[in-house]
Amino acid sequence: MNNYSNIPLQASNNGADEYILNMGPQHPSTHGVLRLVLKLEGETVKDIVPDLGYVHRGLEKLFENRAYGQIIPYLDRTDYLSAMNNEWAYVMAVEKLMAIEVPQRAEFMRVIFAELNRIMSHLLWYSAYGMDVGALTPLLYAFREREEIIDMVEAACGGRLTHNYYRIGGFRQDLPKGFFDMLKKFISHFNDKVDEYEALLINNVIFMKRAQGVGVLKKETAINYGVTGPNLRASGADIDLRKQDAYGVYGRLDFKACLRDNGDTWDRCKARMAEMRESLKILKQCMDMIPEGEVMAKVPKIIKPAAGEVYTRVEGPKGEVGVYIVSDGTEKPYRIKLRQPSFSNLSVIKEITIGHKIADLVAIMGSLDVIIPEIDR
Amino acid sequence: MDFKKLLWDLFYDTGKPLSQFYAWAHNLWMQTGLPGFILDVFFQLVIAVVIAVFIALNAIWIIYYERKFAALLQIRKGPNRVGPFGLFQTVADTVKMLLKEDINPDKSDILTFWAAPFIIFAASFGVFLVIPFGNGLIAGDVNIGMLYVLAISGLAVIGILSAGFGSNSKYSLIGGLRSAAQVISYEIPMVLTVLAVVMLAGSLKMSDIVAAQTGNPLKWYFIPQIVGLVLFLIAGNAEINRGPFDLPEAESELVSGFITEYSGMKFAMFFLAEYTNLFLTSALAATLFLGGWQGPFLPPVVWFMLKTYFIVTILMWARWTFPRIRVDHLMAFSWKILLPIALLNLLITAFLIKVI
Amino acid sequence: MTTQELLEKIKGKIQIVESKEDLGVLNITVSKSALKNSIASLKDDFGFDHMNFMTAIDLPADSCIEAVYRLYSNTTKDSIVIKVKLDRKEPKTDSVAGIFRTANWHERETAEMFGIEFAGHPDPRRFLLTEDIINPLRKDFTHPDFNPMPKV
Amino acid sequence: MVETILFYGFAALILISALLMIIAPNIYHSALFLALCLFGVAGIYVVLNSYFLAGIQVLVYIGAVVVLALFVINLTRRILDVDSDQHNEQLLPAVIISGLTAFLIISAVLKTNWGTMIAHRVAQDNTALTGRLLLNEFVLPFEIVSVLLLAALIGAISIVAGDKGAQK
Repeated sequence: MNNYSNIPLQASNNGADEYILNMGPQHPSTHGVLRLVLKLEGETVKDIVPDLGYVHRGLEKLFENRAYGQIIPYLDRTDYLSAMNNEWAYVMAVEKLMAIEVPQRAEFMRVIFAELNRIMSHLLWYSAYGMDVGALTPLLYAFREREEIIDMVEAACGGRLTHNYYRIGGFRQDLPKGFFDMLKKFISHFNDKVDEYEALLINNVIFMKRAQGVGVLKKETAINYGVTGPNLRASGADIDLRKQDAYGVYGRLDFKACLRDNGDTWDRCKARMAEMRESLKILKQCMDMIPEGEVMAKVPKIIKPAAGEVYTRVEGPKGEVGVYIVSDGTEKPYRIKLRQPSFSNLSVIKEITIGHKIADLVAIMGSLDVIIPEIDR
Repeated sequence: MDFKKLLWDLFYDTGKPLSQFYAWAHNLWMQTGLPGFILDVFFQLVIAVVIAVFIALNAIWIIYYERKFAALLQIRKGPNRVGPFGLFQTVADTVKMLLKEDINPDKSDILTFWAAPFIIFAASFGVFLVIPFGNGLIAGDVNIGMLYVLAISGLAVIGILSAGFGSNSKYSLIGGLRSAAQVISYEIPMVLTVLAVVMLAGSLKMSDIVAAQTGNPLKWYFIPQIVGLVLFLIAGNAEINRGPFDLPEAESELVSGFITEYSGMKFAMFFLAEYTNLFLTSALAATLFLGGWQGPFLPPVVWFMLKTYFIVTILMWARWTFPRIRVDHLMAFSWKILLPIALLNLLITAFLIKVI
Repeated sequence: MTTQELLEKIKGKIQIVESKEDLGVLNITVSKSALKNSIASLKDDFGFDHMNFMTAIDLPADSCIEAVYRLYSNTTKDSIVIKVKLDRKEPKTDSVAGIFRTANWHERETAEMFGIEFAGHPDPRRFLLTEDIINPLRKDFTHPDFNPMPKV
Repeated sequence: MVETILFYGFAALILISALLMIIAPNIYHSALFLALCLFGVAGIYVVLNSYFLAGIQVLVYIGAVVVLALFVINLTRRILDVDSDQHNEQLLPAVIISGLTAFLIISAVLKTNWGTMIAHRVAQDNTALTGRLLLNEFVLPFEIVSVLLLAALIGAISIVAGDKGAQK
């Protein structure tokens, strides 16, 4: 059945070579339940309309009926690949609203887990991206290292995917014994593994031919569309919230934003690869600098921020993860808006895929690294 | 009769005892006064059954081998539950396939939808006629051997296009068209490389090509035709639609290409054909470039299998390492790179044959 | 730049109905008619090139819906919040999707969640929800299938 | 004996599939039956010991011509319209042309003196013979035909390329 009633796409009837292709919601390469309706001429994409909302859970409405402390686990389920970054954005907002000072040790721990999450997310992106472009082996290679990180996180908080570890004012519990040994072991060999990933997929001639010059995202377009994160930096914009806002203790750490020039698919891949290496550097520094001490600030039992509104954001693996809280002085938030990177990152897809082939569409989609629960929330 | 000699002949000079047996049976048959062709038809049926059984067993083994090999490359274990070392995994999968519901999609074109898997399978089945498994172990040594291979294996395109058409699905259609374009494009460099070998051997007949390479490994054609071997492997890999040339069934783009709508036994037929084609391409490469069944000490059949599986392994290695090539690059690669090299290779070969 | 300085700077170009400072960020309220121009001016004249998000807040007590736009300047690292009060019965405002293209999707989501009509929106279709859920983020939203948890 | 059976078998295959090709309502089915028909012709060649011709028949006519036809059908038909109408309005010209063609063929058949044209039994391995004939005795026509085909090829490419240039 041609049930495209709500999709403003029409194949022209005079030529027989234009047709509508429904890609998704169940499709191997749409990363979740995203539906793309494509207008194709041969294999060339003429128009593209994303159809969203298949996993919408009404999180923002749910938040209005939860106490502040109860909201953290829900945030793990938006971008489930970098749960801690979402938690951080949220707890930072509440802390800012209540003017809570977080202990130094907790600040460093937050950086450590945020960076571990970043590597985790990029590793999963790498493996999924390998599948997108038809290479099946990268998946297993990346999962080998991802498993190590997950083991570390599991040792710290007990959760492997949805962590629920950050608390308003610090952390649920201190790091376990032996955590830094695991971290040290991971740091010692991970750089070589990134080389291996690059050799296996990113620097492969077939892949380079497919990726270079494809899906070019200009800097101005990217900013106008609100694209953030590695996607934006691959276009040459020197915008990294860890530098711009210097939240947490990022101001004291030495790292650089990983910029690329062209903004094509290949640059987005390279940017992520470089970012993993930078994250490793940050982890190394944190390991040396982390002080002993408390991990939880003095926080009242019932969290009741004063009336007001606040917006905080962190640099997640995919871009700007923001939480906007409007408080009315009660123990439940009046309104919470989640600003998540995939939402804006996906909106640019129409701009950069038209005129490319279906194979490129898949490659571009993958390189944007969108995750659907973030968009649907 | 000397039993030991018979055994030796069976292993090393298979053609002789087989032809003796045939002559004996023929004589016996003639005494009954019935027309001779009935016996021939009977023998041909026996050969067909033997080949069919071989295809099935080989496919079961080759799938298991591929899964284990992929597991080796991917640092994992692969199938290890059903039977010792997971050896019966493919058997279990096949049984599952047989028992699964065979779905005809709504508005599918029944004739083409049903014909497609059979055409594809028949094409790969037919090629077995001229594969020289050993000394004299060849079902029909027709004098147009290589031409026959190319002609019959080209029929698979009709099956693929029919699968794309009959499924009444856009993914299938795109997959079918992609596949047909790909197979036609890569057939040309493939024919040209094969032609160079045929020129060297001076015959299209498979047994002649094998015989021309002699038992001495230095005389095998992979030395004068190393370019040809590489071209043949690339073009052959593209012809059988396996990674990195698996665009017709590109999972991430077209779900499963022309196989998308198939299920149950028809799906299994596609798989069977795919792995049979993999074996055939490797067998042809072994025959054309690696001296076929020839080799010291071991029986010819063993040599043939070793060489074939060596090529199979190379193709699998490529599949599990490389990302998928893009469709327009694929075409450009065939027409702009492979074809000129193949032509040049052919020219140089012809020149050398005339000069030397 | 402090919020005061920022306020002084933009005052000339933008008609501000009301302004306040909230945790170090300047909050300005503009009138409905001036919204589009204000945002265009902030983008072109003051370098606010990044729109973080756009959403709305339902305020039944004041019987209005506040549309909230948050802009950020990548060069000066300033943030600014622009608010516009809309009538709750018939919320309608201009779309800024022509200025910030990221607003396209944000506005579609907001329109669906709060029932705001964005005049001049390039693609005013429903976005995330099915047809039967109307204005879910309004405070008085109820759904026939919704059964509240029993009080323990 | 065997040859006779095979001959009649293949002849029946050719005729039946040709008939089916004409009356099939679906153009794709027609093309498939055409392939079957051409396959039957290849079978006849095999019966006549012309293996090379049979191979070429399969390779060129089925492997290339029919595949091209199928390709074109796949590309040009409306994607989801399964049956395309094969009846057209040009009944009269069609009848005239096919009538003329039939007249030509039938008159050719009638005029040929079949009795004196018993085929010579060609050598078993006539592949090499064919090759030698083509490149010695008939080298000139062979080359002319290949030049003609090359010209057609270049012409086709230039038509397609020119079309693309005009679009841009």
